[in-house]
Amino acid sequence: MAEPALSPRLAVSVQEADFDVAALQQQLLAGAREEGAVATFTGYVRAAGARQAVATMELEYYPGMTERSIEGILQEAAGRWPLLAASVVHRVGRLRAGDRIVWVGVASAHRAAAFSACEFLMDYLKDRAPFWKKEIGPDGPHWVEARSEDNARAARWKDPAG
Amino acid sequence: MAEPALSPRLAVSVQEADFDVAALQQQLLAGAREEGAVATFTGYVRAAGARQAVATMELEYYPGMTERSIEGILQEAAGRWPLLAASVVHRVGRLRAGDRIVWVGVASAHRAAAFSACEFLMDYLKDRAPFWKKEIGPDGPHWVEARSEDNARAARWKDPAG
Amino acid sequence: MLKVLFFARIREELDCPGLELPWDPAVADLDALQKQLAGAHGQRWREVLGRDNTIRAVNQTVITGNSPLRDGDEVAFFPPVTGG
Amino acid sequence: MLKVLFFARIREELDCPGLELPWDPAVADLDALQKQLAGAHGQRWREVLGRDNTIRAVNQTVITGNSPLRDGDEVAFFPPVTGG
Repeated sequence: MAEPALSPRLAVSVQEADFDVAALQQQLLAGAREEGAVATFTGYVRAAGARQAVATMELEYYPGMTERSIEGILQEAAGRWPLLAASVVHRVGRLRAGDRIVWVGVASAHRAAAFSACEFLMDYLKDRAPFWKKEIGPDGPHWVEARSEDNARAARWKDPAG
Repeated sequence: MAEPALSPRLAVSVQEADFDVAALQQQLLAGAREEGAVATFTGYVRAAGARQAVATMELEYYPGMTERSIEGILQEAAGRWPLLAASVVHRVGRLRAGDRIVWVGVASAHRAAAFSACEFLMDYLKDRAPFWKKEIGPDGPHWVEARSEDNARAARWKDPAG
Repeated sequence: MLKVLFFARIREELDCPGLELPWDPAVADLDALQKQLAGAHGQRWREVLGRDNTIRAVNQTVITGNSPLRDGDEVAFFPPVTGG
Repeated sequence: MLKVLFFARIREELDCPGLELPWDPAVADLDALQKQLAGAHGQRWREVLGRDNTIRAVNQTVITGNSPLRDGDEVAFFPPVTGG
């Protein structure tokens, strides 16, 4: 729930509350004079889950470690691309189909850097960040299994040419 | 200025008025039930122009052809990736450093498709859409020359493997 | 009749957003039209319309190379586009 | 003292979010701790903590393989992460 201390332009929030994409984009740009490009990603809870139609889901995290893990991902992105600001907001707790669940925003003077860093952050969030998803549908609750596809997408970035 | 008739989930607007990223994202999602992923790009007028510090710029377009060109780009994107909705808003007229100038939003069930289509649309907007930029700074006005970098970025997508 | 439009730097340098020309069967393709426009309005038009990188569109579609024209066409001349 | 945490399916199956163990020099690495936990709480714990795909973290860093433990460490056991 806390906003860990980072370089001023990198921010993480893991929270139960919903978020406002316009306010987040405004915060991302606050104090900026050079931005040419902002790429964002918003993830929504799907109605079709891994196994069944999903009415609600529960997202669990590891308080402390989850934020640290996302900080590490942000710092890695800032080392790879010329970023001006990058921010991750991830919701936890009980969520319903159609709810916003994750937002990633990246500001850079270069649009290619903004896109690449935003996609990189999402791939790593899906693959490495400690979140666990339990889907609750007509057949009852079940924990979602890790998908090999997410691991493959994150692995792309390990190639220095990525 | 018009919103041309397209498939219901593809939209183009070329306008002088500023736009609201939250409202645009809401419109992109209107009526959608399957979205897992929304990727957006917002471009801002830079303070540093191609040649000089820029206080304002004038963006000219070809009414009719510009919208048709963007419609073609959107339809090409919809043919390449499984998109649920895609929208382009581009401002024209007099703009100041820091102003929003372009917004692209893409909704898809798949985040990789959303990212790829959004970046593809931006690359094509920069390379092919009929807009001309005149920067107005301390040294007076000058028309911006086409950059070979933009052509190279758009050309990437011509490879079917792109 | 041909509707002719100029954009951006070309519009500014010619100080002309466009003009309408009566249909002339002797000016029935893009190259002929550009030559006719360049020759009929003095030195400035000759220079501006003589540039290599001028892009031409017929009925709002960019044409590479020459193309026949028909009565009623909309023809535009503009510099390379520079995005937003 | 070791602080032990369980998350997600493991937490649910053990019906236990975590526990604190007094420091025992005989349980001074991850493998020894997992074996001790699996053996001391009946069949259910043996099954759940015997799974191959259990991920282990020490002081909020994921550890691949075994790792020594020190008095005061925080150790977590959790299944593969599944993102948002």
